[in-house]
Amino acid sequence: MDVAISTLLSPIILFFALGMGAALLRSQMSVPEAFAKGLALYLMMAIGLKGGVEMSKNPLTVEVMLVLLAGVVLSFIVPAISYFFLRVTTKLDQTNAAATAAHYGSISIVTFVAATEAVRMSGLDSSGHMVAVAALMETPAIVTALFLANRGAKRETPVAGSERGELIREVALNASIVVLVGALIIGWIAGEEGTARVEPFFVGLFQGVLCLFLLDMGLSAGRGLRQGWRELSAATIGFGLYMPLVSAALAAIVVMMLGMDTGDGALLITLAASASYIAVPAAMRLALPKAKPSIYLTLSLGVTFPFNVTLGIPIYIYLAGLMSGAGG
Amino acid sequence: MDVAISTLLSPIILFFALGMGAALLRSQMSVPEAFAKGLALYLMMAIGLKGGVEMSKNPLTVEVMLVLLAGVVLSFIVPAISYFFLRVTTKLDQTNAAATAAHYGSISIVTFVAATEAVRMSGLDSSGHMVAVAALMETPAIVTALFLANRGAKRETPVAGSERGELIREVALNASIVVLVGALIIGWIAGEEGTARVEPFFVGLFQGVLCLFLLDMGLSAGRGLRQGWRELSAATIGFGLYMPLVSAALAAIVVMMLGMDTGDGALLITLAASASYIAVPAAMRLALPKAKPSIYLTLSLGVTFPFNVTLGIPIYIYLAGLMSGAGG
Amino acid sequence: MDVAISTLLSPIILFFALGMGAALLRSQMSVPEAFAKGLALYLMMAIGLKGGVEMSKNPLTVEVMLVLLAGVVLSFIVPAISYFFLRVTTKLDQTNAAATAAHYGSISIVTFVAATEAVRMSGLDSSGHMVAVAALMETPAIVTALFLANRGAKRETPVAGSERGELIREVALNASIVVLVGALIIGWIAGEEGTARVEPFFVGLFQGVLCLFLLDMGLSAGRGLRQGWRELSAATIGFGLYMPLVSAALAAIVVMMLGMDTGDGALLITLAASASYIAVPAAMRLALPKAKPSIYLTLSLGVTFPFNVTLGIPIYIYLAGLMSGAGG
Amino acid sequence: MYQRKRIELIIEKMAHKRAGRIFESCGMTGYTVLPALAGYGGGNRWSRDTDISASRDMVVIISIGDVARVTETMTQLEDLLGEHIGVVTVSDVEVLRPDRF
Amino acid sequence: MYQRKRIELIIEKMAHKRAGRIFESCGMTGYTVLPALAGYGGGNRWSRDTDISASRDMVVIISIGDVARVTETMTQLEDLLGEHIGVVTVSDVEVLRPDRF
Amino acid sequence: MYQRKRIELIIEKMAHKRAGRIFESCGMTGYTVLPALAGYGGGNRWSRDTDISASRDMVVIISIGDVARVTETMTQLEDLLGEHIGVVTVSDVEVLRPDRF
Ligand SMILES: Nc1ncnc2c1ncn2[C@@H]1O[C@H](COP(=O)(O)O)[C@@H](O)[C@H]1O
Ligand SMILES: Nc1ncnc2c1ncn2[C@@H]1O[C@H](COP(=O)(O)O)[C@@H](O)[C@H]1O
Ligand SMILES: Nc1ncnc2c1ncn2[C@@H]1O[C@H](COP(=O)(O)O)[C@@H](O)[C@H]1O
Ligand code: NA
Ligand code: NA
Ligand code: NA
Repeated sequence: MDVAISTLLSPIILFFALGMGAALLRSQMSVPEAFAKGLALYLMMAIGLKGGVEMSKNPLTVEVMLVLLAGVVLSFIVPAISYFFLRVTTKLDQTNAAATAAHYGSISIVTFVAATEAVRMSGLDSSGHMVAVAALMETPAIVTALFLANRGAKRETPVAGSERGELIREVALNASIVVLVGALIIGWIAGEEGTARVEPFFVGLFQGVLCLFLLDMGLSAGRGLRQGWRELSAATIGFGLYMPLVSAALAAIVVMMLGMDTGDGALLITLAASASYIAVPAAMRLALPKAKPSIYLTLSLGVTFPFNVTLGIPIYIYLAGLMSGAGG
Repeated sequence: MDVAISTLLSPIILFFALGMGAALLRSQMSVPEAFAKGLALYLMMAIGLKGGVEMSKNPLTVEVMLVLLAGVVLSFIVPAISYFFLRVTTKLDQTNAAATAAHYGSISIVTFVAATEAVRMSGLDSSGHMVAVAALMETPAIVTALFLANRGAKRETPVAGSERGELIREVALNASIVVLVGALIIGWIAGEEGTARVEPFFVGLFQGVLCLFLLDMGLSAGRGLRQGWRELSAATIGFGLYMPLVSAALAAIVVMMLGMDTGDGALLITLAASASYIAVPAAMRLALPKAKPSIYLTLSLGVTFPFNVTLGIPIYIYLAGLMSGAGG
Repeated sequence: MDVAISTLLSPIILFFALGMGAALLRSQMSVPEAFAKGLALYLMMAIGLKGGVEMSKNPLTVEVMLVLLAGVVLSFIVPAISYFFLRVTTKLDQTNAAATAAHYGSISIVTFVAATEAVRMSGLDSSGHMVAVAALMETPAIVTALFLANRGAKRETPVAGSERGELIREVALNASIVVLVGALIIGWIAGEEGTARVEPFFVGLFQGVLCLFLLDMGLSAGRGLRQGWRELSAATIGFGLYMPLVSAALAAIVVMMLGMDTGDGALLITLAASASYIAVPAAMRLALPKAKPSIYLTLSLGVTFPFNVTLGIPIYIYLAGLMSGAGG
Repeated sequence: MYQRKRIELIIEKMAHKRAGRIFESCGMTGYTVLPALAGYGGGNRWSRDTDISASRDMVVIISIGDVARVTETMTQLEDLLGEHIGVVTVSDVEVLRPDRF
Repeated sequence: MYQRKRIELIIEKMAHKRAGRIFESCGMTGYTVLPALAGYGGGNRWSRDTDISASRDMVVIISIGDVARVTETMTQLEDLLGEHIGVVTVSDVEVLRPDRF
Repeated sequence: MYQRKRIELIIEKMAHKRAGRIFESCGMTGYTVLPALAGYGGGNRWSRDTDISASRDMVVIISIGDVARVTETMTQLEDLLGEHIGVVTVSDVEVLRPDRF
């Protein structure tokens, strides 16, 4: 519980709260899009490099491969479960339910980072390859969601102006995957020594940049909530709160089955429980333009993200502790 | 005097001079708005955090409260004096005089930061709560100025499209107040230990980012001067040079009355003497759209700001030394 | 050769390769223009300051003056040679050949920085005044190129809307010259002690920011190549590969004649061999708007830049070693 | 194709929410706000990247609607522009889906 | 001066390449894409700087062409806009150099 | 409402000051410059965020004025556009306050 409290009072979470508060009080302040996008690039480069450097220290084992595979499988399955819950408990139509489901199957890299911090603050360790797991879990959910959205009625001809493969390119080569995986490989190749000279930038500043970025996320989340909550029924909001726990439970089983240790387990659970708010919304504009951002974004960024970074992560660490105890 | 010279030759001031020189020579270079706005956010977060951490070390005393109150009172009064001088000595009409007066009652956070540096370089100390004073002094001036601008003739119906409370929201919750006060509180809560991990970003980089920001301020000030000086009479330019001294004198009395020590006193005097160039211009576009930015901005950014960061601050430190000697 | 390999595997080059790869695979990722422009400003300030601080440690000698002069002369001459090769070996018309020639006479500051790193990694030293050489070499090439472009037919009246001196102002006071020279002078004035407080920003972060910037350069280079290569004949692409070597040979003679030491020599050779991709393209839009960016930019950024930072620099260091051995 | 009207309003960025509220209250079905980079008016030039206060930034608001609503909107914009600087124009356009406006 | 048509298409930023391909395949000689800052439609407001996902960003595409090509382009845009949100208008303009369009 | 003309000039960003000087010298009372994000012309695409040189950036300049001044401006723009790339169109618009233009 101590960890929970010190997490909640860390500057990172406090700046998120500041942004959210400012937005709810209708402050007009904003972080320019170009600047925020630059910071997001920085964060992904830093995470990737760090993971790669750590991976360069250990050989790639079968256990690691299994964790990567498990992440992919989770990302394929979670949207199906999400879609089921959404269709049964809310009034969302097929398209909106599928689009929302894609968000919950994919991951939030900032939630992942926050969990990494919390894991560290709990005195636990985590491994570099979890970054690779995060990158791999971004995309599969979109495949499942598109399948769900397009069951039954479908256009037979592609929409005017669309190009074969544009969606795959957009999704599989989006900025966050390219930068995460690219930086991971660079960190792996360059190793600790090779990256020493970029450490002051990528390691030293990381926490501070994260504060600035979370201020912006708080503003976005708060504004989304303030403008979008009217479109969300109680059942939909409820989904944003219990779905992370459902995914977490599923991931917890995986953690136990694979005998992962607590730190990595907590990260895998967090990834499963987190919902995308950058890569998937962008992909949905191309793949399911009729789905409403005011539903899926408000839910993912306004409801699930705040839940995860405050209450969720401590729960997931606790859960991972139980599971790794049980499994090992 | 040594301090004055080493202040003048510090990279911060030299980069300001570089920007101003480049603009006056009509170089086309510029700092992209989105980037400059991001840097401004960073600077305010850094100042707020630092102030908050320092405040967390000492209890809030009655003396501190009195300084906060004095700042507010100064911000209310200075615009009235400014307005009087403008109306008597220049040909500015009611609206332009009021809008300009608002700038001089409010504060410039960069001038404040430059003064903090100069105070430190003089071997003096300053307190964290001076950041709170700065935040509190931003707004009251606007109230006085609007009162002055709207005396006599006034629209009875609000302008089409305006919303009750929009101006208050804009002014009281503008980015600089939200971030300064928010970061101050975060620094206070998190304390030295809690902010240790963000220190490399918020403390280590501060001076350097300030250089980059002042390069941009120099460019803005120089361009403003080059384009706007024709609109300014000698009397108006004169106002931009003597008004800081008038405010400083007023603040100096407060410093003596409250028995403030030299460092804090110099900062309070600097705040009174400084003029806003971001928050108040924005508010004026909403509240007094007929007032001309080419007058108030040129004066505040092109005349008073350069005066303050070069000659003004050494004078204010000297003055504070006299006053705290006199008072204590 | 070891140096060559460790240069190729440094994070800086790997991030360039990542960007180039992503662009060639048609990833949609991008670095926002405002952010990239901000980083470029940072890099130039950092380079200038570093050079200035180093220059402040040594007196300005005649040898230094001669190197400055040699740089200017090289920048005047290289475009003429480039133009000759382009007209003889490719089908480019007068305007496009002249515009392209201007790029090869001018310099690439990022190539310069990469060379500085490689020089350092080879255990060699380089001097601060080489930054001044870089700044001085930016412009003269444009003069030669305009002369070449305007031989024969010429408008007698200036184009509508143009202003006397606008081109000179644009070229001689472009951002990179103003900031490089300005920061150099500031570093010189402030010295090691005066710049100590901005060191964490300008020195500590330099390598990391460079990684981010080179990721963007890779994206630009890759996209340029993918879109522009159809406009380039084999002969034109060939020019982009052999011209750097021709310029390098010319500069090598200078290095020998002036008896420069290996480190500085390698930098002068690199400057001569490098081609501009920011300052000159901008100037060409004003001076020779009919010339095609898809030719000169693709060549300079897509062909010559990658060649230089991978194979070129090790060659130039080796060449400088030969020459300084021969000369001294 | 169907006849509609297009309003183009050039106004201070700080005032664009006021304008937006007018469009919304007059029943216009939508509008789009474009940032301006620089401009000239009343003998003065401004530029976004060279004014750190950003207080001179302007935006252009485009809104498509039917004649009745556009007329109503123009009346209220006239009042707004009495206070604020800026320029408004109306022009004829053809649209594809008339029910959207 | 010569009569031409001006298409103005307001569309999601994510879909602008699709629109661009339509303009290109219908023989329009060029188009220019402007970023939007904020907007309102279907009862919802969006703003570039307050939505970290950037998924609601819109752009405005302007393209000048002759009647025949514009008509052809509009047909295909109708199909695109059946899927995507957005608004398209056509208006009359005069140009200087008729051979460019 | 009063009849005026609207000039829309799409031109290289680097050349926009030249265009601005023409508008000013021909007596146009104002103009507004909008940044473009991307575009296509002469078989080539460009995009602001993927060209580090920024040398292909374009802007759109909008200016409202009366017929006489617009005609005068167009003559000079023709000369400018002989050198520079870009496109200019003129269209009819209605304005509220005729004395402003
Ligand atoms: N005739 C015009 N055409 C286009 N934009 C204009 C015009 N007049 C003014 N503007 C814009 O409105 C701003 C303020 O103009 P003014 O109210 O004349 O100071 C200018 O900076 C321009 O951006
Ligand atoms: N017909 C057009 N409609 C709109 N914009 C155009 C048109 N033609 C050219 N442009 C713009 O002008 C730029 C240069 O075009 P060009 O001179 O054809 O190379 C393009 O990249 C577009 O941004
Ligand atoms: N009538 C309109 N005029 C101008 N822009 C519009 C209009 N309707 C919609 N838009 C733009 O298109 C976006 C999506 O609108 P909608 O499809 O109604 O949700 C809005 O946010 C606006 O940016
Ligand atoms: Na998930
Ligand atoms: Na003041
Ligand atoms: Na060169």
